[in-house]
Amino acid sequence: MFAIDISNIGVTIAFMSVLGLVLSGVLAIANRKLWVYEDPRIDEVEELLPKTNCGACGTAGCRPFAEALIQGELTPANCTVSSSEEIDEIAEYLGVEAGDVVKRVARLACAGGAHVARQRAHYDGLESCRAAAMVAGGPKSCSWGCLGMADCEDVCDLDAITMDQHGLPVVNTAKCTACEDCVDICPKGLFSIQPITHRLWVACNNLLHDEEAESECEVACTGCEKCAKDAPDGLIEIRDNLARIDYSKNSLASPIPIERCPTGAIVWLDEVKGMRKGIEAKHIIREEALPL
Amino acid sequence: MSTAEQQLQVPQSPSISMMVVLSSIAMVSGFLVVLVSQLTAPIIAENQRRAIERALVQVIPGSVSHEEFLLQDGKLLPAEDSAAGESVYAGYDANGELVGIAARAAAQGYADMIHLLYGYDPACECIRGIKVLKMAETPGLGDKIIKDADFLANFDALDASVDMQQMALVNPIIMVKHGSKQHPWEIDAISGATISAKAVGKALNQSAQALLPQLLPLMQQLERQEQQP
Amino acid sequence: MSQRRSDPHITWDSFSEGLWRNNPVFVMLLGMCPVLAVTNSAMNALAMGLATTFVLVASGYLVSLLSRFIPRQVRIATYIVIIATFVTIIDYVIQAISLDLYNSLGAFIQLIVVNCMILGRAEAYASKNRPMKSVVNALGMGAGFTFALLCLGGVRELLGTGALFGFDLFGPQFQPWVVMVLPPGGFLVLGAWLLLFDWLKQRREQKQLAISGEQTNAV
Amino acid sequence: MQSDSLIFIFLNTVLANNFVLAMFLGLCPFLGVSGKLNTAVPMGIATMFVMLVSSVCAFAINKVLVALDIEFLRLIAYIAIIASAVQLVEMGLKKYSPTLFRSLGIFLPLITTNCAILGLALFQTFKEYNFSQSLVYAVGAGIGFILAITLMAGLREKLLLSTLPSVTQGAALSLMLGGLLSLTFMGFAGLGNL
Amino acid sequence: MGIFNLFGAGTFRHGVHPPSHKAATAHQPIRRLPFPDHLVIPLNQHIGKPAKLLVKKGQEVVRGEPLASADGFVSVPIHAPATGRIRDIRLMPSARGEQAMAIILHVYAAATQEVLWRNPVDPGALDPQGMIQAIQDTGMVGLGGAAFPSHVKLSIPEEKSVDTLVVNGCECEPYLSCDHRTMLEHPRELMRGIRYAMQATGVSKAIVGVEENKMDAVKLLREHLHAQSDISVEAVETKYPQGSEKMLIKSLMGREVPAGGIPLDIGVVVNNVGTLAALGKLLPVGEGLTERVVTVTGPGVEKPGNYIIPLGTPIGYVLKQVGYIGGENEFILGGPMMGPSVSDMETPVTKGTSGLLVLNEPEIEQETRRIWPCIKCGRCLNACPMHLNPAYLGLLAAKREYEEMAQTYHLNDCFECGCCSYVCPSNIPLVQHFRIAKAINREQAA
Amino acid sequence: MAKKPAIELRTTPHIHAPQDVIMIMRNVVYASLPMAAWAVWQYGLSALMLLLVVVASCMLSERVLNAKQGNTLGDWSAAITGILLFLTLPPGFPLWMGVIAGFSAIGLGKALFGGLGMNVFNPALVGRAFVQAAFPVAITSWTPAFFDGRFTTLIPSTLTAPFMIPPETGEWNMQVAVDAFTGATPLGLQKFDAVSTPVLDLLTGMTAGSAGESAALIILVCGLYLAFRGMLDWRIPVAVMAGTAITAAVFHFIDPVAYPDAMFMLFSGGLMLGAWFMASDMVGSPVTPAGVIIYGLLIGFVTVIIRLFGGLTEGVMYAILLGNAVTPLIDQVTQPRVFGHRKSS
Ligand SMILES: Cc1cc2nc3c(=O)[nH]c(=O)nc-3n(C[C@H](O)[C@H](O)[C@H](O)COP(=O)(O)O)c2cc1C
Ligand SMILES: Cc1cc2nc3c(=O)[nH]c(=O)nc-3n(C[C@H](O)[C@H](O)[C@H](O)COP(=O)(O)O)c2cc1C
Ligand SMILES: Cc1cc2nc3c(=O)[nH]c(=O)nc-3n(C[C@H](O)[C@H](O)[C@H](O)COP(=O)(O)O)c2cc1C
Ligand SMILES: Cc1cc2nc3c(=O)[nH]c(=O)nc-3n(C[C@H](O)[C@H](O)[C@H](O)CO)c2cc1C
Ligand code: SF4
Ligand code: SF4
Ligand code: SF4
Ligand code: SF4
Ligand code: FES
Repeated sequence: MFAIDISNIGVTIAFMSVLGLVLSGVLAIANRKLWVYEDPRIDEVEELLPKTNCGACGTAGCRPFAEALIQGELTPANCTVSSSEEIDEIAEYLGVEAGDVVKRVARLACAGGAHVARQRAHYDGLESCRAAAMVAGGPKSCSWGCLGMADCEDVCDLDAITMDQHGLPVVNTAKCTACEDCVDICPKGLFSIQPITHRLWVACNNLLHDEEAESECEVACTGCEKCAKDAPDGLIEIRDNLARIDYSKNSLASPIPIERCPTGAIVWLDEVKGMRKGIEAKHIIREEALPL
Repeated sequence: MSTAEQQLQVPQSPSISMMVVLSSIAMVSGFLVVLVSQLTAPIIAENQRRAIERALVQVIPGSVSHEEFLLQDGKLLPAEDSAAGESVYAGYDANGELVGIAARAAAQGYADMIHLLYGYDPACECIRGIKVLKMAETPGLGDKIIKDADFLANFDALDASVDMQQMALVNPIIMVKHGSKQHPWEIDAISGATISAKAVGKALNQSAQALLPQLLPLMQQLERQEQQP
Repeated sequence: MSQRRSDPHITWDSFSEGLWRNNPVFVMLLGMCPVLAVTNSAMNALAMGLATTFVLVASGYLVSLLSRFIPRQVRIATYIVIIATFVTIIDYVIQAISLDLYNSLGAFIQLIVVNCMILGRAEAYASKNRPMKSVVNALGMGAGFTFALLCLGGVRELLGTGALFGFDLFGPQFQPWVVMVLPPGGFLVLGAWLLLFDWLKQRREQKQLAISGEQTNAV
Repeated sequence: MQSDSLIFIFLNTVLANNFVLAMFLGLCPFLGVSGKLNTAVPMGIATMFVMLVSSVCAFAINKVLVALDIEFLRLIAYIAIIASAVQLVEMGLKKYSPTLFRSLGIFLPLITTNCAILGLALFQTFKEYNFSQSLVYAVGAGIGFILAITLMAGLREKLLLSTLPSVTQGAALSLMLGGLLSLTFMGFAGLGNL
Repeated sequence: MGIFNLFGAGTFRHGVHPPSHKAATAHQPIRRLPFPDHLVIPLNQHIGKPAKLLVKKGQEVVRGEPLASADGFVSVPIHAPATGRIRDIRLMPSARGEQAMAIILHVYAAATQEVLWRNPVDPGALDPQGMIQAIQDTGMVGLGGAAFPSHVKLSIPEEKSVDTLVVNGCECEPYLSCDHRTMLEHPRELMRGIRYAMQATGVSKAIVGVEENKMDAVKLLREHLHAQSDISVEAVETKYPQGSEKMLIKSLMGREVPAGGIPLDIGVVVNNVGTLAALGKLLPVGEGLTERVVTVTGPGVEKPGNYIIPLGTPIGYVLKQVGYIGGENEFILGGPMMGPSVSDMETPVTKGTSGLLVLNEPEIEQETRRIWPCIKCGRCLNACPMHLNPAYLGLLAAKREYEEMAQTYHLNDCFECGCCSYVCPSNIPLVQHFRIAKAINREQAA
Repeated sequence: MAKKPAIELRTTPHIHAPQDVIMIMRNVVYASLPMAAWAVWQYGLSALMLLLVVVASCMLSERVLNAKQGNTLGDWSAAITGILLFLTLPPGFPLWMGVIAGFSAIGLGKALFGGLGMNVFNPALVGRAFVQAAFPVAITSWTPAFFDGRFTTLIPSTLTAPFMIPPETGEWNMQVAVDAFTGATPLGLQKFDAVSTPVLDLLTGMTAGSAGESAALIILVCGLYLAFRGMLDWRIPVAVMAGTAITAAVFHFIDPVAYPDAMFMLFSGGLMLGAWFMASDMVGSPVTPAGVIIYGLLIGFVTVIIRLFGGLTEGVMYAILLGNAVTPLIDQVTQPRVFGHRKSS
C-alpha cells in the first residue's frame, strides 16, 4: 500500500531546487539592479522589531514603523507586539535624551479658591475656563484669578493636575514633566514653569491694591510691601500692586518674607509640608464657597 | 548623489550563498512534503472512498457494492483512466444486480455552491435519494435541506422519467411552495429556506436533464461490466 | 545584530509569555483570520490550535537551528518555505485523520502559512534564541493561541448550536443563536471577550489607584 | 444568473462573499490599518494590486504543477512565488517611482503575509476558475477589500470624534464595528441568485 | 444685480429667523439721557491701537475736547463726552473681560449738552485725503458694532478700485431698533453722510439695504432721493444675519467677498446707517463723537426705548434711569445674537455699543438648557450663512483638534454670528468653542 | 446648592430656537404611537405585549449600560428605539427574543459607542439585524392581521419559554385566518411566486408583515407631521423614496413582467417606515445638505437591488445600515462650498 513513487520524488526535488535557485537568483539580481540608498538605521531598527508586519502600530508594517521611529513621529511603545524589554532596547538604540539637571514643574500663581475668592456672577455655558474667560472675563470678581473650570486638568496628558475641593488645580510635582500644556491653555496665564528649587512663591496675580483687592479675594496680594521690606535686598519688588520675586537672586530666598504677609499671598513651598503661610496670615477655615 | 557613487554603495550581497541556502532548503522541504504526501495518499484515498461509499448506500437504497464510471461524450469508461469526464456510480445489491445509479449535482445556494449526490432508480425512473456532500448554508435554516424529514421525503420517489426522444425529462423537476406538492416531479419547498431548497431542485433538474438521456442507452454497459469480475 | 542579548536560559516566562501576558490573540491580535474563521465550533478551534502549534513549534525549531546560515536577503523567503512545508504536512495529516474535520476547517489549514504570528515568532524569537528555548516559547504561544481559540469556539458553539464539542447541552428545544456561527458572530464574540478583559483590567487599575491615591496630593 | 458568469463572480466576491466581512480573510490589515482614511485607501488599492499579481502568478504556477503532477507543492510554490513577486515589485517601485512607492509601496510587505492574498490564490484554484474568471475574482476580491477597509476607516474616523466609553477603545471597538459591518453585509447574501 | 433680485427682496442662503422683539422700541422717538455723575471712558473703544492719552489726573476738560489722540492711522481720538474733571486714570473692567485703561471723568453737576470744543471744516472744499483726515478727527468708528475706525475703511488704497458704497440699514439683530429710528428721524444727516463717504471713496453709486420689516424707513428714505439719484434704497429679506456685510453684499449685489478678504476686494465699502448719519451730523460742525444712540430694551427694563447716551456712561446708571426690574438678570451689550453679556455695573457704554438688553428670570430659565451630545442633525449646516460645517467643527473642538478645524474645516471663515448655536437642538455652545479655537490658534501662531 | 448670584453670564447667542433634543424626541414618540397603536389594533394582545417588552428592554438596557452618564432615559431616545424596533418585528415574535433584540439594539448599537448621538449605526436596526441573524426563522414567521379573538388570545409563539424554539405557527395561522392566509409578505409573494398585491391593500395594512410596516398610509401621515414640524429632515425620506422609485421604475421598464412597478416597491415592506423613521435618524445620517440626498438615494437603490436580486425578500434594513456605514465617507466628500471660496478644497 505505501508504495513510494520515485519519479515523483525526483520531479519534486528538481522543481523545488529550480524554484529555490530562480527565486534566490532573481532576488540577488534585483538586489543589485534595483538597490536604492536608505538610512541604514532603518534596517537596524527593523531588526529589533518583531517584523510581524501586523499593522497594529497604525503604520503599514514594521519597516514604515521603523522609519517613523527614526523620524521621531512615533515612539517604540506604539508597537503593541514587542515586549517591554524589546521596546526598551529600541529606545536605547534610538537614544532617548538625558534627563533634566534640575527638575522643573508647573506652578500656579493663584490661591483664590471658591472659599476665599468672591464670585460676581453666575456663569452658565461651556464648563471651560477658556470659555468662561471670554464671557466678561468669567464669573469671578478677581479678573486675574483662577476660574477653576479645570482646563488645565483636562489638557494635562500625564494626569499631574487635579482640582481640589475649592476648585483650584493642584500639581503633582512627581508627575509633572514641565510640558507647558497647562501654561498654554490657562486663559489667565496663571501657570509658569519653575525650577523646583524656587520655593518662595507669590500665589496671586491681582493688580488691584488694598481693600479693592481684599474685597475680591481674602488671600489677594494687596501690595502692602511688607514682604519686600523683610526680604533681602531686591529679592522682592512691588510692581503694579503685586509682589514680584527676582529668582536670579533665588539663593537669598528664605521663608522669612512670608511671615508678616497679612493675607498669605506669598508662601513658602516646603518639600515635605507643602504650601506654608506666614503666622500673620489670616487663618481661613471656611470650607464652603463664599456667598456673592 | 551621482550614479557612480550610488553604484559604489551597492552592497556586495553573498549571491552564491543565497542561492545555495534557499535551494537546498527548498529541496529538503520538497522532499519532506513529497514523502508525507505519498505516505498519506492511500489513507486519504481510502477515507474518500469510504465517504463516497457511505453516501452511495444512502442514495441508492438496497445497494451493497459500487462501481465508478466516467461518462464522456456519450461513452462510459472505467474510472481508472484519469481522463476527464462526469463520474457516475453504479450500485449493485447482494446478488450483483444493478439497483441504481448515482451522480453528482451542484447549484448556487444561499451562501455558496451546494454539492450533492443523488441516486436514480432505473426501475421506477425516479430519484430515490439525495445526499448533500458540501454546502455552506446557514445552520438552523439552510441546513434543513439535510435535516428536514418532510423535505427529504420528496426524494423517496421523485419522478425523473425521460421522454421518448431521449432528449430531456418528461416533466422538469420543479420546486413548489411548501404544502402544495401535487405531482411526483414536484418538490415541496421548505418555508424559511426557499433558496436553499430551490438550489437543490435546480441542481437535480440540471444534472438529470443533462445526464439521464445520455445515460439510459448505456444502461446495459453498466450491468455487463459488473458481471465480469 | 549585535543587540542579541536575550538570556540563553529557558525560564518559566519563556513558556508562559504566550499564555497570557503576550497572548497572541487577546493581546497581540495576531492571526485574526483563522481565529475568527474556524471558531464556529470548539472542535474546529481545538484542531486549528493544535495544527498551528505544531507548525509554530516545528518551524521555530528549524529556524532557530538554521538562522545562522541564512543570508539576510533570503531570510523571509526561506522562513516562508520552511513554514509552508510544515503546513503542507499537517494539511495532509489532517486529511488522513478525518475528512470531515478537514472539510470544516476549509482552506484555513493552508492559510496557517500566512498567519502573521508564525512568521513573526520565527523572526522575532526563534532567529534570536537557542532551539530548545524557541520550542518552549513556541509551545507557550501555541497553547495561548489554542486557549484563545477555545474561548471563542466554546462560546460560539454553545450559543450557536446549544452544544459543546458536539455534545448537546440544552436539549432539543433550545433555540440556537444562528448569528454566533455566522461571520458577524466571530467579530462580536471576540470583541466581547476583549471588552470583558479591558473592563477587568480597568477595574483592577482603578482599585490600585484607589489604594495609592491618597499620597498624590502632596505638593 | 449563472454562478460561473463573470458578473456573478464579481458581485459575489465584492458583496455577498466579501473577503473580509464574510470570509475572514485579510483581517490583520483590516483591523490594523483602518484607523485613518488616508492610509486605509492606499492600503486597499495596494492590496488589490497584489491580488492581481498573485492571481496571475498562481494561475500560471498551477498549470506547471498540474502538468508535473506535483499539486502537493502548491502551497509552497504559491507562497514563495507570491512573496518574491511582491518583493520584486516593491523594489522596482522604490527604484523607478518613489512617489508611488511612498503612497502604495510601503504597504506591500504587510500585504504579502496576509491571508487574503494566499486565500485568493488557493480559492481560485479550488474553484477551478479559468484565466478570465480568476482575474475577475481577483478584482472583485480587491474591490471588496477596498470597500470594507474604507467603510471601516470612515467609521473609525467618525468615532474619533465621539466620546467612547473607556472600555470600547482600541481593538475591541474595531472588532465590534467589524461585526456590525459584517451584519450589514449579510443583507447581500445570495445576491444574484435568482 | 444678483439673480435673487429677480424674485422679490434680495437675500442670501441659510441664516435664521429669530423672533424680532423690536415692537417695544421701534415706534418711540429717540430720547436723551442726562449725564451721570461720572463717566468711564476706556482708551480702546475701537479696533486698532488704543488712543494716546492727552490729559492728566485732576485736569479739567470741556465737552468735546480731545482726551486722547489717534495713535497712528488705525486709531481714532477720543473726545470728552461732558464737562468735568479727570478723577482717575486706571484699570477698569471692560466688556471683553480683561481690565483695561480708562479715564474716570467726574461730571460737573452744571454740565450742559452744549459742545464747547469743535474744529469745523468745510466738507465741500475737501479733497478725499482731507476728508479722510477730517473723518479721523471726529473719532468716528463703525457704530454697527465692530467699532472699526471709519476713516480707515473709507480710504481706498491706490491699487484698489471701489464702485459701490453699501449702507447697512438692516439691523438684523432682534430687539435693536436704533438704526431704524435713526433712519426715520435723521434721514437728512444720513444722506449727507452718504455723500461724504462717496466723496471720500470716490464711488459713483450707493445702495442702502434695509430689511423688509422696516418698510416705513425705506419709504421715507426714498422720499429724500431724486428720481435719477446715484443712491438707491433696497429692501432685503428679514433674516439674521442679513446685516453682516458679506451677506448684505451678496443680497444686494450678488457678489461674494472672498474668504479671508474684505469688501474692498470686490469693490465695495460697507457702512452702517448710524455711522453715516453721525458723520453727516458731526463732520460739518467739526465735533467729535461723544454720544450715540443706544437701544435699551428687554423684559427687564421698565421704560424701553432708544436713548442718546454719552459715551462712558456706566450701564448701572443707564438702568437706573430707565428703571429696571430686579431679580436674576442678564445684561447684554448689543443684541442677543452677538452682544457680550457683562457682569459689572461700571461697564461703560462705548462707541460700539448699539444696545443694552436686559433679560430676566423667565428668559434665562428658558434658555438655560442642558447640553446634549451632538446628534448630527445638520441644522447648523443649514443655518450657517458661511456654509461651514459647525457640527464637525464642534466635535473637533471638543477634542481640541484646533489646527484641523482651521485647515480642513475653514474655522477662520466663521464670523461668530451664532446661527449655528441658535438652532442647535443639543444646545452645544458652538460659537464659544470656535472662539476658543481661534484664540488658541492665534496664540500658537504667535 | 448655593443660591444663584443675581447676575447671569452667558455666551452668545443668548437666545435659542425653541426645539431641543428632548422636544424633538418626544415628538417622535408621539408620532410613532399611532403606528404602534395600529399594530396593536391589527394584531391584538400579542403585539401589545411585545411592544411593552421591547420598550422596557431598551429602556432598562439604556439605564444600566449608560449609567456613567447618569439617567439618560429622559431624552426619550431609548423609548424611540424600543418602539421602532417593535414596529420592525413580526407581531408574534417570542417575548424573550424581544428582550434580546432590545438589549442588543441599545448595547451593540448605542451604548458601545458612548450613548446618544455617538452611535454610527441605527440602534433599532442593529437590534433587528442581530435577531434576524440569530433567529432567522422566528423573524420571518408572519401571522394574519385582524384575526378573531386577537384581544383575548395570544399568538402561540408569543409566550415561548426563554431560550427555547418557538412553536410553528403555520397550523394556527390556518385556523384563525379569515381568508386563506399565505403566511407570506407581499414582497415574498412577489419574489418567489410572482404574485403581486394591490397597492390599496399595502396602503391600508391588509397584508402580512412586521408589526408596524404594513400600513403605509399611517406611517406617511406620522412622518409628514414630523417633517412639517421640522423635527426630521424631509429630504431624507424624499430621497429614499425617489431612489427606490427611480431604480424600480428602471427595472420595471426593462422587464415589466419580472420586476414590479415603483408603486409596489414604495408601499410594500418596510420602505415607508424605513424612509420616514429610520433612514431619517439624524445620528447615523450625513450632516451635509448634499450628503443627505446621496444617502437617501443610495438607500433606495440598495433596497431595490436587494429586493430584486438578493437572497432576502426585504432589504430596507440592510440598506439603511449600509447607508449608516457609508455616512462618514459621504460627509467627507460633500463638505459644503464655504462662502467666498471658489470651490471646496
Ligand atoms: C441570517 C440569515 C441566514 C439565512 N440563511 C438562509 C439559508 O441558509 N437558506 C435559505 O434558503 N435562506 C436563508 N435566508 C433567507 C431567508 O430566510 C429568506 O427569507 C427565505 O429563504 C425565503 O423566505 P420563505 O422561504 O419564507 O419564503 C437567511 C436569512 C438570514 C437573515
Ligand atoms: C484687522 C482689520 C483690518 C481691516 N482693514 C480694513 C480695510 O483696510 N479697509 C476696510 O474697508 N475695512 C477694513 N476692515 C474692516 C472690515 O472689513 C469690517 O468692516 C470690520 O471688521 C467690521 O465688520 P463687521 O461689522 O461686519 O463685523 C478691517 C478689519 C479688521 C479687523
Ligand atoms: C453677524 C453679523 C451681523 C451684523 N448685523 C449688522 C446689522 O444688523 N446692522 C449693521 O449695521 N451692521 C451689522 N453688522 C456689521 C456689518 O457687518 C458691518 O461691519 C457694518 O455694517 C459696517 O458698518 P460700520 O463700520 O459703519 O459699523 C453685522 C455683522 C455681523 C458679523
Ligand atoms: C426623526 C428621528 C428618527 C429616529 N429614528 C430612530 C431609529 O430608527 N432607530 C433608533 O434607534 N432611534 C431613532 N431615533 C432616536 C435617536 O435618534 C436614536 O436613538 C439615536 O440614534 C441614539 O443615539 C430617531 C430620532 C428622530 C428624531
Ligand atoms: S489655572 Fe487656569 S486653566 Fe486651570 S482651572 Fe484655573 S483658570 Fe482654569
Ligand atoms: S486675588 Fe489673587 S489669589 Fe485671589 S483669586 Fe485673584 S489672583 Fe487668585
Ligand atoms: S457662528 Fe460661525 S459657524 Fe456658526 S453659523 Fe455663524 S459663521 Fe457659521
Ligand atoms: S445643530 Fe447641534 S446637534 Fe445638530 S448637527 Fe449641529 S452641532 Fe450637532
Ligand atoms: S491572519 Fe489573516 S491577515 Fe493576518
